[in-house]
Amino acid sequence: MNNTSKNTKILSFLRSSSVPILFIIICAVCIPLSGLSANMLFNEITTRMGRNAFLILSLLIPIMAGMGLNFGMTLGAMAGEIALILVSDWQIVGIPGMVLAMILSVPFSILLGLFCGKILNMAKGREMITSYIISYFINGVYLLVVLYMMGSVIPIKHSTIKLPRGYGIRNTVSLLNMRQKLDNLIPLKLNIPGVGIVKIPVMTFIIIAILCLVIVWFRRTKLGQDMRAVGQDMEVARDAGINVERTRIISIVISTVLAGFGMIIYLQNMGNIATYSSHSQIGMFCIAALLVGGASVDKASIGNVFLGVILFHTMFIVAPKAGAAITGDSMIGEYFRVFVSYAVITIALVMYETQKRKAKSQEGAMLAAAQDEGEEEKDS
Amino acid sequence: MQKEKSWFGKLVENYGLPRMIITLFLLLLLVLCPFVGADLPTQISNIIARFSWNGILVLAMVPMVHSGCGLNFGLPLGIISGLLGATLSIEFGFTGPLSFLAAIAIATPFALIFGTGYGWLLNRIKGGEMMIATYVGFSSVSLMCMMWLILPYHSPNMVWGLSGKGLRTTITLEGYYNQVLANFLKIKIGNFVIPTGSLLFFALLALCIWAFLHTKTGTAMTAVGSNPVFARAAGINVDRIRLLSVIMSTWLAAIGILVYEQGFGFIQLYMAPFYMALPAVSAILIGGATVNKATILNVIIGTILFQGIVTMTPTVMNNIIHTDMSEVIRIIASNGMILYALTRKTEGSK
Amino acid sequence: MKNKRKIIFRIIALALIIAVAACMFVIGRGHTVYFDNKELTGPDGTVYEPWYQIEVLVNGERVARLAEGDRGMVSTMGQDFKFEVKLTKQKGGKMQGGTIGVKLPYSIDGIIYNLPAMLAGAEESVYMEEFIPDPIEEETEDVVVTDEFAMPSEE
Amino acid sequence: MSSMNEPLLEMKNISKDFFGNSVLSDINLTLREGEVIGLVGENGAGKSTLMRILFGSTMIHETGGYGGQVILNGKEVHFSSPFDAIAAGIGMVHQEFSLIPGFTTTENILLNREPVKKNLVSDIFGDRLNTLNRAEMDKRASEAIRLMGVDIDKKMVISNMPVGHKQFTEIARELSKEQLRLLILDEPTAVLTEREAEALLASIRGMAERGIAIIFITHRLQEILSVCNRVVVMRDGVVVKDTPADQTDVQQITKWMVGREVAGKAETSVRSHEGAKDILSIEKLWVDMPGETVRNVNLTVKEGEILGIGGLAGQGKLGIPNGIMGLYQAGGRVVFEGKEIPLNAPRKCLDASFAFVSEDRRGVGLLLDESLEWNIAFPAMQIQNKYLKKYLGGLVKWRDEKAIREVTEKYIGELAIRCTSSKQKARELSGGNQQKVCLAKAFALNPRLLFVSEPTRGIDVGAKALVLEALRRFNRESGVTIVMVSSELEELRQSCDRIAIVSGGRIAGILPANASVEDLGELMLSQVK
Repeated sequence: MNNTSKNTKILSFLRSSSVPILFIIICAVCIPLSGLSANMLFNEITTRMGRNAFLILSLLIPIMAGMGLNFGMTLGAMAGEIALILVSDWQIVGIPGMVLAMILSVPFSILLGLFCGKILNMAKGREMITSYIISYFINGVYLLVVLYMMGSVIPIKHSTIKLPRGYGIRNTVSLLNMRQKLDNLIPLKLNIPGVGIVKIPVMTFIIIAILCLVIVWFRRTKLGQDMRAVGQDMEVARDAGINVERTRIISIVISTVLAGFGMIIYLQNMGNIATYSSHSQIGMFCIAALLVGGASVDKASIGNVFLGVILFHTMFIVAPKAGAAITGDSMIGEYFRVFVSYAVITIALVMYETQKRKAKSQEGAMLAAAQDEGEEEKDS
Repeated sequence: MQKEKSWFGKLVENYGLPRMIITLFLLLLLVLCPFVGADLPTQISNIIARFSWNGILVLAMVPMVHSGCGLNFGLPLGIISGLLGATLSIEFGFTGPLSFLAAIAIATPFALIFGTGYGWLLNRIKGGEMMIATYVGFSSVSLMCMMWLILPYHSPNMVWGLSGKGLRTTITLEGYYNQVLANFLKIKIGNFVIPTGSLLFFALLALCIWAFLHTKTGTAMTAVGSNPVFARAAGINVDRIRLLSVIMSTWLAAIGILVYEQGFGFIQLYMAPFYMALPAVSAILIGGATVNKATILNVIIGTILFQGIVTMTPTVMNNIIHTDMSEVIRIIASNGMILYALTRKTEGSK
Repeated sequence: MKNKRKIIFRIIALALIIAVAACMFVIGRGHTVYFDNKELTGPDGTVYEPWYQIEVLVNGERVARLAEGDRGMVSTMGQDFKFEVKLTKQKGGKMQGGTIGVKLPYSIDGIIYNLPAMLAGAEESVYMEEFIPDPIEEETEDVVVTDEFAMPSEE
Repeated sequence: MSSMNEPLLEMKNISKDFFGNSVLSDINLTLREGEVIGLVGENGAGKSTLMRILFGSTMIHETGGYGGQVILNGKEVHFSSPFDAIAAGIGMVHQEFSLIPGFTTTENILLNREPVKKNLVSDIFGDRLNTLNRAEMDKRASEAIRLMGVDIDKKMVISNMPVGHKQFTEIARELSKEQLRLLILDEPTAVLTEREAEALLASIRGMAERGIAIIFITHRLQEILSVCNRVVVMRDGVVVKDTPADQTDVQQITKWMVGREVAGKAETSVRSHEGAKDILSIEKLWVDMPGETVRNVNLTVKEGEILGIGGLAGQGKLGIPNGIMGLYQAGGRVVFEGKEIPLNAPRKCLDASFAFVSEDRRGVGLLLDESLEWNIAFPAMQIQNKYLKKYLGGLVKWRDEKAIREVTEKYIGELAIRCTSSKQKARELSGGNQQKVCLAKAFALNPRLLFVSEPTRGIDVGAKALVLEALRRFNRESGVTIVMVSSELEELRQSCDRIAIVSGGRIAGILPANASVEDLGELMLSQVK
């Protein structure tokens, strides 16, 4: 009896962490094939950790509030981009530029978050597909603002970021004078034996660490407790007097604001804004990374974020090279990593839905077992 | 006055406010057309042509909506079956109109296989269909991106000239089935062109769906979508009906993309099928369908309205404000329409 | 009472954020400073001869080594700008040096300093000039990629 | 125990009607500090409605309020929501758990009433960013658990708990409210094991000693006698008896609960089918229907009879037809005319010419968004290929709209369904007419055995009579065996030949329909779980 329960425990552990395990295997196979040096790999991963972790952390709070994977984090990314475009037109550079952009992005993010939260409250039970469509819808509004209103309604001075026709923003906006200013604020180069010199973006990591602490702290607040309650059972929470709708909206607003900050950190590392495409894939990659870290639609932790960044981005770095090594075509690897991102999300969604149904069918089995036991007792 | 208002209110209620706005917008565009110097017959021909390309893709939504599987965001899966049919037909050396028939014939088994797997999956995750359908579509498209490179295609018309392997991103259909339906019984009066064959083909498939919905199984499908518990209590195998609907949708999508290609003149591979689901979804919603109710009429109206907006806005807007805002308008309008449908309370579903 | 305290706190927080933002506007203003080692004729007819070579150092890092007629540049943040120059009068000549501090005008993005004039102690209006970027850039309209949702346009 | 000072709660002349249907009239109830009263009555006697009024349920407001006065501590109160009632010191433990599954006992006890610590951030962004004071939460939870007198683990997560502990968590939550003066317990022992129930009763006594007044609703009469000071018996919306508990016994209470002037015509139609063959036999049936669990039911149905299945709500009577028809997971053996019918396969039952009229009209019984034609013809079309035209040698089975309309018109006439046309949407009909559509749907199948579940629930008196008459006629004229499940004993006695009473998920006994109400009532309460 004891043995079987142990076995089922191991099995359920394997099932719940099947995605990370699968990724460890993929990475283990691809790393040697890719021929990348340990030094390069480590440097890439630390860079990407600094670049993406903040963005992915922004997904945690809506999951806590039971709203699933927030595909609407793209909204925050757009707010961050708009703030950065304006700041870069005002020629505010370096760290002050970033701080200003963050402050500036907050009102945009809050507005978009309120909109998104309101809509999601109208579409309870299908939050994910709705937030996904919202991201497209707001993308349209973003285009309207950036492509038509900037330069005509919203003053844009510099011709370097304006389209030659006089309004609208160019395809790329350079952030050269902000590039990696945060990452290099406290320079640190670690010499790891066997790996070589690894550059650590210390300040970015400190900010990420602070955000982690804030999230941990947030879970202990009344609001955090309410969100967990709402996430688990809306009706019970409502009966207890919690304002469910408001709580859900707040969770989305917080997520959007954090995503805005995350996008600014992301772009300062990249050193330029791809005005019309930076945000479009960001939601998908962040969600995929989180899921790879072992999170599910209704449960995610800070640990999932970091494990996810490491595994997902290792795959991301090595896949094209490994693909090229196997097939002689580098495009295969490119497509492979896109495929894997989508497949991971698909698998996570399918597992989430099937588990919801499995819980139901177990009750019947228990009843039958109870009756059989009763029969046996009677017989004996 | 009072009476008139209630009449108007009723119309809005029946027709739906967003659809009303879109219809009025399209009418406005048509009225403005001659004033901005655009040629009305050409414009209308354009709308008809685009309708004939896209109609079947929109029609592919109908079976799944009927069986309660929601909007088929997994349309790309069916499109991939169609693309396999198209490329294999060329690879096997079929040319001219025959290549179109061959493409349909080859696409069909793929659609059946993919549709079965897809339907089986959707039956296991009832309630979360739409999100998973989206990602099934995405995953399959990105998987096929690899396949287009790896699969041993040889036809010089399709593979990259330099390396001699891997399919090109766009393949011209000149000499194959370009305009094969459109040219059948084509009517041309001045600038006004009607691709009769394409329209007839659409009509044929629409008729088949209409007829199917009048049969015993079709009735069962509607009932499953309307109230799955009722259907189960009436002895219907709900899962089997849903599976059938998914297969039908997938097959229609496969045929739809072939018809689209014959109008467009090219096969588009790789990431092209990626975002084909959203225009089809918003088209049928604009036509007045909801998440669990759709008719052939919704398909026709929706496709005309959607394609009308898509073709008319660039020309008209360009002429009025000298800016091509059509993209933005289309994105906002079509996604707004989907949002509107998703936030409607749907009783009876689930 | 309790509410009042909250309102005060909120106002303070908001004011603080606005103050930080304003502060960022001031300290974060970026400029591009161009250094010319060119001949310049002042409005009063004075001719400022270029040096054989000028090295410009900012924060101890060399940002430009200018021969006669050269122009160098550096991006900087804030209005207080300090730089060091190392001058050589003629080839093989002795190096002189010194530190110069200037106040950059807030409203100008690109500022050109004519070093010979500046070092000769001319008026600011003489050695300083606004840099106006060439308007003739690639006139080609960028192809704006909007969304992948777009359907392929016809023909 | 009851003190002489003025009562804690007085309810005076309370009345309530739903759209003209009177459900409560002239209820008077007084309750003193530390007093425990047992409130008993059949389902539908008005207990829940009365408690809803007391607890300020919004549902009462939405349906037009109530008549009479509720006086708490000598002052008249009007609660517009349960939160008002809670603030005034009333607590209620519902039958359904209101607990967050992933929270610990402590967190659930203090749900949305957590003690907090202030901090700088909360001064700016509002009180919701106060941090939880875990130490204080633990202390309060312990205190509440101590008051309750039943030991439960403070740190256990609800989803890992046995049901009994969930119930205790709910009670502890009410006790943790400092203002609590009056506690309503709605069938709290229904889910408890015997030992847990004992503990609960002890805890009730303890709470009463501390001065909390308790209203205890249960079907287990023995418990009432052992713990309550007074018993209040309700029937058909009035209080029929209010008596000290030590002056009565179980038999008497049962009689008060079910006793009413016996309708004369009930006995006249009772027939005996002693000699008839067994058309259906059910052995060891279990059904997992939430809230209506069936455990080990054995039952035989005679050909041509109308068998009634009665019992209190939640005892499993609804599970029997739903389980046999495959709508909920079931196990056991069902034999129809000597052939075994596989379970969990609705189609097989329908093929064996069963039909089922579900109690859940809107959820299971109807296609609300489709026409009456579809609703009535659909099962017969699918199961028996009726109303179809066949083309291409049966390959194409086309809907025969004309035949469908004809059959619909026929039943509209026969059952007097009030509608604008046979094309009207089912959603637009009234409850009674919807029920008739459900019957028509079943009749159209020409079944040999018809299960009817709660045929008159939620429909008006006129329609009730029509529905019952239609069923009886269908039985008499077409010789169809009917199994009728209903909560209304009187209705069963009028229509059926035999009545099986389900209690605690099992058949407690089968009596002829003319058996006395008292006997049936006793069976109902015999194995209540």
